[in-house]
Amino acid sequence: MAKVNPKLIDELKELGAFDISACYSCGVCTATCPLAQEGHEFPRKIIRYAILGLEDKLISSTEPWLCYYCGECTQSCPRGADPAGFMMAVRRYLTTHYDFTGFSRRFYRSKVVELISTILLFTVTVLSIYLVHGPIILTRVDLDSFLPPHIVELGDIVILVVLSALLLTNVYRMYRLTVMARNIPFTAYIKEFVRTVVPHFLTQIRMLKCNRNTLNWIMHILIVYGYATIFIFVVVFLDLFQTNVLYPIYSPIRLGGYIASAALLIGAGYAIYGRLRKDTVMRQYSHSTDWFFLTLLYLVVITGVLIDAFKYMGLPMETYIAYTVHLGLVTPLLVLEVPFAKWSHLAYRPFAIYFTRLNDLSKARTVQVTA
Amino acid sequence: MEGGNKIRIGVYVCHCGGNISDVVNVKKVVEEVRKEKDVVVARDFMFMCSEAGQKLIEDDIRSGKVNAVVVASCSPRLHEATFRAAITRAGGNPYMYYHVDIREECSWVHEDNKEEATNKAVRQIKAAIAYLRHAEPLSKIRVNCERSVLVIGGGIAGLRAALDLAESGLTVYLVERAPFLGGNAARIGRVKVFPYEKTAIDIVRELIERLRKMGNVAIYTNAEVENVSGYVGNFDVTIRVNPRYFRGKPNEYEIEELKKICPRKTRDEFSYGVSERTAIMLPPFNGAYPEIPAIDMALCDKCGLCTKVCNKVDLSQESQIIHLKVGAIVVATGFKPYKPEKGEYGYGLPGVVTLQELVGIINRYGDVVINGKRPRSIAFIYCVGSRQRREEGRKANEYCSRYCCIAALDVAVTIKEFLKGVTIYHVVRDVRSYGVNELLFEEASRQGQIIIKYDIDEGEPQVTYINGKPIVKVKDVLTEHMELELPVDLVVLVTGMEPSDGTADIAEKLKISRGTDGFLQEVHPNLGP
Amino acid sequence: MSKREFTLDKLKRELGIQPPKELTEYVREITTIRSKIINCLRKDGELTVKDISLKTGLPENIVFWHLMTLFKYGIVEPTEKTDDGYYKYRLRGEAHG
Amino acid sequence: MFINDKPKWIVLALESGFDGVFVAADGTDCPYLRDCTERTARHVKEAQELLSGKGIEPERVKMAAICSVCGEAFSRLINDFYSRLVELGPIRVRAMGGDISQKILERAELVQGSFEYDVVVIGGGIAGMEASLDLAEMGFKVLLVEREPTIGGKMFLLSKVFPTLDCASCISTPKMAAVAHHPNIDLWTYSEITRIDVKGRGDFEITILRKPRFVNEDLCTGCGTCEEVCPVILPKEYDYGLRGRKAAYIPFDTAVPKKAVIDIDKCIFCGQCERACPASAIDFTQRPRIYRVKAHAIIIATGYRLFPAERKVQYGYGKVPNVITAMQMERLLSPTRPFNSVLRPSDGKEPSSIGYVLCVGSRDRTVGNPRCSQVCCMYSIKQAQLILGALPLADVTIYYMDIRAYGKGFEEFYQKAKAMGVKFVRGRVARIEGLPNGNVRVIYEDIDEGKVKLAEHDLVVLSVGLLPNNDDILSKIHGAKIAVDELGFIVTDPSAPTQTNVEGIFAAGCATGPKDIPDTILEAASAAARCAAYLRSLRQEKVVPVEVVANGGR
Repeated sequence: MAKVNPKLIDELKELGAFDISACYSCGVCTATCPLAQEGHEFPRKIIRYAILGLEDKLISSTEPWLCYYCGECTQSCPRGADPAGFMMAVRRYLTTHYDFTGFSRRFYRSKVVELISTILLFTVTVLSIYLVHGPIILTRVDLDSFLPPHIVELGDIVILVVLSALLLTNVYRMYRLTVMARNIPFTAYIKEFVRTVVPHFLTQIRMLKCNRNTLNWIMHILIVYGYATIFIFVVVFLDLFQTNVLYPIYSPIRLGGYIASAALLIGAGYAIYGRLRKDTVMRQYSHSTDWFFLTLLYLVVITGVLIDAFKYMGLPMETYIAYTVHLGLVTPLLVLEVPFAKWSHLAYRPFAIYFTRLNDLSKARTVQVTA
Repeated sequence: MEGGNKIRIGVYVCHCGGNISDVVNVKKVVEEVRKEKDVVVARDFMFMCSEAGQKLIEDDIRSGKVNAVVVASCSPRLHEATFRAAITRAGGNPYMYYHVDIREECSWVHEDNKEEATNKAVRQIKAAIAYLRHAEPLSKIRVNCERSVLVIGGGIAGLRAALDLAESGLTVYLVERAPFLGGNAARIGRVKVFPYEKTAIDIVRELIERLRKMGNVAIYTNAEVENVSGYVGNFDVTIRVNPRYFRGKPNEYEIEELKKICPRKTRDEFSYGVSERTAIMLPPFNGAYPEIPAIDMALCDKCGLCTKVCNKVDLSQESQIIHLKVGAIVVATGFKPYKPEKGEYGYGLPGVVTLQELVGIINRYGDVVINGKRPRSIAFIYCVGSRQRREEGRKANEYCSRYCCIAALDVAVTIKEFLKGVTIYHVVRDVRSYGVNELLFEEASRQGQIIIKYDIDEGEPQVTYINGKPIVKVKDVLTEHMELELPVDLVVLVTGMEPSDGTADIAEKLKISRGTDGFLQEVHPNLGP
Repeated sequence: MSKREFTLDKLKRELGIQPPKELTEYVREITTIRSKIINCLRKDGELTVKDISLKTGLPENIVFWHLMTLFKYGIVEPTEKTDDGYYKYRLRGEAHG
Repeated sequence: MFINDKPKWIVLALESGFDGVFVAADGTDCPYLRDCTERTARHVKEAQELLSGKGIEPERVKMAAICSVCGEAFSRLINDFYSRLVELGPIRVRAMGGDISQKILERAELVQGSFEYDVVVIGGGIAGMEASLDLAEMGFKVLLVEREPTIGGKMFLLSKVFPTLDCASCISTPKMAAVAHHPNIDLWTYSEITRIDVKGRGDFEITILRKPRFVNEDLCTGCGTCEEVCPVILPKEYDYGLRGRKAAYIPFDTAVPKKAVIDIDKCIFCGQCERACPASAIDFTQRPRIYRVKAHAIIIATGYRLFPAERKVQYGYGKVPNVITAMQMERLLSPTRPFNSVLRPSDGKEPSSIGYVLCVGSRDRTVGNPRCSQVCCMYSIKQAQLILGALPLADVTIYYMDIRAYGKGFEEFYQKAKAMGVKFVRGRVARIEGLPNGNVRVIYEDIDEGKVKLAEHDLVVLSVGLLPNNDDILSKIHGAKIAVDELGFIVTDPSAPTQTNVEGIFAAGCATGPKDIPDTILEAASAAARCAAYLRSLRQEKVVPVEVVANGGR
């Protein structure tokens, strides 16, 4: 006997599922969805959970993460209930539920909180740089002495550890909430991890199953790889990346940086453009957190490019300022978005596929045992 | 064509587009009857009743080939008149005609035995031929017809019919059993009638007002049809008008006193039993007709208290018998809502009401208050007393009552407008918001009202109680047949329609046939609905 | 009758109109299809839609549409049904294209 | 701006292919002419009148005063105008279409004389016929105008009617005959209303174009010889294209009047019909005739038009040959069926598995019709029963959301279909695909099981919804505007459901919303009664006062 919570739907509406009440459960969305598969039908089933207020059912579903927001369901919905927007809202809802700190909930509920936090983090970072920075040499561009790499490296590592801890805790909570499998051997866990999380993280291949997502997929891949490249440069090769040496254009570090930046600019630019134009179904509504994420990302890339440009133009002061602003923006991008907001999907999506697989295996085993 | 002429019979057999010819061998029938004496023409045709088919007959009559006609087709209820008209047009005598029913009587009932069906058709046609051989042409007589109509029932249908008839110049007698006009529609009161902006009571009031302005309408309330005799065009009707026990309209002061004085109390049928009334029945709404109160003698114990506060009360009045002559009768006896049995979906327990009772509550209090509190959640259970399945020992209404889905949605949308926070569940089988009413359904959805569908094969929804609060248990088809528990403050049973008490009575007096559902039977659902 | 002036000629003269070219071409085309089907039936007797389609190279739906039109005008009639649900058709009496 | 030919220029523009004309006039401060705006307005008005005479919507011409700083207003106006034009679609010369008919239309002559009727009934379907007959019986003079060459509307094309399963023709054809013979009814088929002027209370002037059939109705015997010899084969409208008809044709075996008509646009002028006609009835010199008719009341009974199923692209209608509409199935099942049995159109196979897709073009915001069409559930259930009768071995599956069997005897009819073995599957079909073997695959979510399923059928029937068919006629009314709802159905008064907002104009049948045959007949009878009452009130007939027996004293 399932108990119902009629208030659940209101919470989802706050997160962007404005029209979902209009649903009359015809099933066209599910039958249209290129990603719905046997045993994991969505969106209609998820919509029913939400409308009836079956909170537990909703939180234990991995299906919302299997949706890549191609918008076909919304386009074919005879009642105009916007199931795609609803699934997006459910992902926001789930993000707030996986997060144990409660920050996520606050960010999603209030633009003000998000804005203040961002400004706060920005200010703290800029202030810290102000406090720790080395000699400002104005005769030439000398980043190493302005902000020695080992200090940045330290910051990098602190943030990395904290973030990973937070994100992994959230992923673990997601595991607790969604995976019912208790009867599969540990080796299977490892094997499936390698089979699902790794390739999906690397290729995002499921996105291509959507009929009209090819361009989105390209843009998405550009962002992923652009970001990953820079991330590796910054965290692993910071010594080489943040340096006073003027690399020739063909140097892998410089060229790689350029390509990655270009990829990010194009990818994020496409996303912003789409959201402004609102031309496709999937871009009709953007939650404030989407905007924060994209704006921050874009600003980070631009300031990064500026540092480089100023460095090669030999403008020391401009370079230092750009660098400070850049770091000031990077901090909120990493600290807020990765564990608590939009960017957390980089972990949730591949893990959702993994967890779904685990559940399936477990179910198959149960059937085997009983049969 | 005159009697002196020898009889020349034409036989026309209809295929009825397969309805007949799929079973009866029409060609064979034609061959058989052609051999009969006096038969000069025997033909078959896909649709005798069509223009082309009728033309066949007309041509044969015009050319003088035929002076008596047998048509073998469907039931004479459908097309006897059609062919008589065709014969008249061609200059024949419409009564030198015999209509043989070989569809209902042969092809439809003997589908399994084609040969016998064919033989039966042949025999029937031969009999008709024999009849015509001895028939004499009749001629029409003209009978004067009363230009007046009796309308039975003062609900919305009766009011509208009376108004239309009156406006087309006929004299109208409107008879209503209850002391006041308006019927069920008036009781719906202030709920808006989708898709219009008007409320039900507005519509009733408007009709009553217009009707009262007509000079050629006589309205009898508190009256019953006693007896009907006569024939088409000339009915003699006896009406018993029961006394109101009032000699005119009391003034406001007297009305206030009358409200208080009577000691006898009963449930008020106007609010579907939600509130009480006394034996003195006052006009139930503004603009009601007549404006004069009436005393319910079934309840009154003649204590005489009322005569002391109002000198217009006259307990000695007696019923009047009125004889009318009318040309036609319109039966608009309406419906009564299905009354659930005690315990049916928890009916009779606190927090379980019918849709009509809920409407009564809304009209009485302008709000929904159950046990002194506004409900935070309401469940509507549909198809109560409709679409029932036939079971041993239980009366079942198998029909769909057509209006309940829409009425319930309409009420729910109205409630949601003034009770913003309320959660509303609709426990339904199919949402039958046909036509433009689909927009009402959509409106309800968009307001966040929740549709739950149950499958009757998995059992009906159950109403149980925990801590004195009703809980609806239902398996939701839309959510993997999951069993849901809905804790609610109010359960509303969306009850269907049944023929009103007057319907059976009138049907008896007028000798009108009724369908298996108890409602009146029309001539033909499609031809004369 | 031969001297009778046809109203059609009068209309053509008065308005100076000619049927559109596409229309006359269309008519030529359907006449060819029709005669192909009729010839096929005349040669081989009873045939299903598929048989005619194979013999004439016309698509099955076109063959079927024309067969049904020929059926309406009493030129073709169906005979027995094959096991897999297809009817056979033949010319009715003396057919003329 | 003061050239008198100006209105004609506008008309010329529209006739030569433009879909709309936007006249951007000056504001009131024209430096050249003070009354410039008024003059322009007059020209525009004249142009609009000319257009409506030619059957082109006058809304295609719009005028607005725009000055140099009105950029924003201008773009808003032009956008509104554009979207209105999109709604109207490209210009169809409604009268007949095509070049030749245009030339013939120009030969139209105004018939002199006065024509006066009590009522003009527009539309010769079951509603129009019923209303006409009722009024004629009451002694009123009725003119029934029908656009098609035969009356009967859609009902006489149907197979059988629910819930009694008796044949539709048995009800409609006798009525058609009765209409044709009634002394109080004048029947004008193949006639189009080009303009209605509301002049005053009970005073309407209606301009009617009677198109030439090119067949002398008095001589034609309906023998069909012309049709036999005609070499032009076209898709037959009355069979919804399932088979062909000729350019010279008799619309239907049971047509009223049963006279031939020549589709002049598709005629190749071979003259064979004229030579072959045994009654010498063919007459190419017929001209269109224009009548001005006076009437005291109008009943609009223009019925419905089917939702164009090809607009629901996912369902492949028009591309997948074995996806047909329910109206086509209705023809296949009717006694006057176009095929010798129920066969599928791609290769003439007798289908053994048939799927019904409900709510095509209704309850669907993606095609702009959020409403339910009321009749589709029932006609689909009826067809399913008939199919099981005609093809006892066939499987019939109905894909539905809610079965709306709401009328008298309908629920019982639905239960009967279930008992007969018709499968009912809850779930709206999302997509339909054609397979190489001619079969059709439907993709849907089976709501009962919560699973996405693919099912294969020999034939799939789309139960299409109903849309109003009156935008054309309503655009021709001048001097008053009839209120319609957002779909275009006529809005009536809740306490008088056949009365439009314009006094003296009544509506009946599907013109006010989709409805089944019993409801249509009821509404037609009611419209006739209301119309009769109105006509009598015009004549100010004396009513007989009646003595009200005091009911409890007053």
